[in-house]
Amino acid sequence: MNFSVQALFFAAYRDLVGTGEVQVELASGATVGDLVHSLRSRGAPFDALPEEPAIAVNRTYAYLDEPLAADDEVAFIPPVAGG
Amino acid sequence: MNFSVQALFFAAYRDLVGTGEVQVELASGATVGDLVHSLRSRGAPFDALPEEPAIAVNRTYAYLDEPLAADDEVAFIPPVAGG
Amino acid sequence: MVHAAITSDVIDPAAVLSRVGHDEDGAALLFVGVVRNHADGRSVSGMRYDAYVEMAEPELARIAEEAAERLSTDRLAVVHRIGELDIGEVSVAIAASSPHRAESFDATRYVIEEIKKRVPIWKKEHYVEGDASWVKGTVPPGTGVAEPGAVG
Amino acid sequence: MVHAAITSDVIDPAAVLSRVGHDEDGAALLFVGVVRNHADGRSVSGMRYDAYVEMAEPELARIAEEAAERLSTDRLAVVHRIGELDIGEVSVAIAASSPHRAESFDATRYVIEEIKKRVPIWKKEHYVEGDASWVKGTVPPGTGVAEPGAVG
Repeated sequence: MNFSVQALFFAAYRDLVGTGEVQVELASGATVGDLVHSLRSRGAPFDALPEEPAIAVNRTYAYLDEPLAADDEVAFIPPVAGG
Repeated sequence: MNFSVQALFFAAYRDLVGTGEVQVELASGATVGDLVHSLRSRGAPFDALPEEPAIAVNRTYAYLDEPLAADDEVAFIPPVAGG
Repeated sequence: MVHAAITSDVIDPAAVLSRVGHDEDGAALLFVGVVRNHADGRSVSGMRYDAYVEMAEPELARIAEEAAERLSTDRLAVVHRIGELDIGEVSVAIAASSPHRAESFDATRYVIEEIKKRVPIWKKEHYVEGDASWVKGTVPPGTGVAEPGAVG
Repeated sequence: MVHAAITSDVIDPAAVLSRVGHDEDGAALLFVGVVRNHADGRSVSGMRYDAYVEMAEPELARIAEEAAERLSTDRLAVVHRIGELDIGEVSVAIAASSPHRAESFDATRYVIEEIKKRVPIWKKEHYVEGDASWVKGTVPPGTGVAEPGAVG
């Protein structure tokens, strides 16, 4: 069964894709890596995202093999530069 | 020829000798060590001073073998504890 | 009490310092990060700070708690600014106090180093020439990503 | 401009911090030393600071200049209080600013460590029980004296 998650883009990634937020529908069992792949295969501008970006799922850093669930908040995190 | 210097006492040393300042007459060629010896040989309360105290001559730290001159300001410096 | 916040208001460093201190403490330390007028040889006219606020605030709070553990007191406060900042404006202020000074130095340093590594905040430099660019950052730990993902 | 002073007035740490800072600087640090309510397991009610002011002020200025060299800026200020202080009152405030943070941390730390080693200042702890004693100090370098001279 398919489910959808919310992808968020910040800073350089937001500039790159031209939006801060996209809904993505994924197949059952999809991981963070699958979401990245699915977005990039939409073509421009999403194919400009890195193949292996840093990701946070529900506001916690996550690995690319982490499974996703319905309504997860999946943030694409460019290299951070606070301070 | 004799000359005199001004000995200063601070903090614990001042408490010890009961005064902040004493004029001391010394023989020509006298060193810091001679001044300390001369003062201690006056007896109480000066004999309570250490044999080898830290000393500053004219506001600069000095060794016990440093020669003194007329009107030098010779400070007896207890272990310091600023901050 | 440990305090951590992201704000779009001007930061008053003295107010952050006043959040720490205790009769048991002999030392207090305040670190202030400021927007400077140069970077990598270029003249900078200002800086924009963006954050993933919903995540940055709890991440900042976690860092503050970790630092408080090193400090062995709960007298630690950190405030990070977001938005458009001029040269000389305060981007971050961190204060800590402890019975002895070593712990305050250590905890304050820890907070600023960890902010730079882990908190989802980004900054865009505006140059005097009129252009702007995102400051090269650090890939946060915990993502399995070793190198900054090449963009494009 | 490097600033170093001994004062019998109340120290305002924010005023010391405001002596540093520059458009080129991305970091400022403020260290505050405070009279705490305990020492070596005893309850302290206050502290008296004495100084050989005529020597302490130039010695403090020398330390500030050395720290400014480490800092590679002249944005460094240090003020040390003397007289009778209550718990929580500021005994010393040290501020530094620099383009990058490491130098400000290093310079500030240097100043407080050197003050404790070299500046002719002494403190007498007043205990809650009513007695008082001089705080065990450090023999300054440059005197040839290795150990604290035994008194008595």
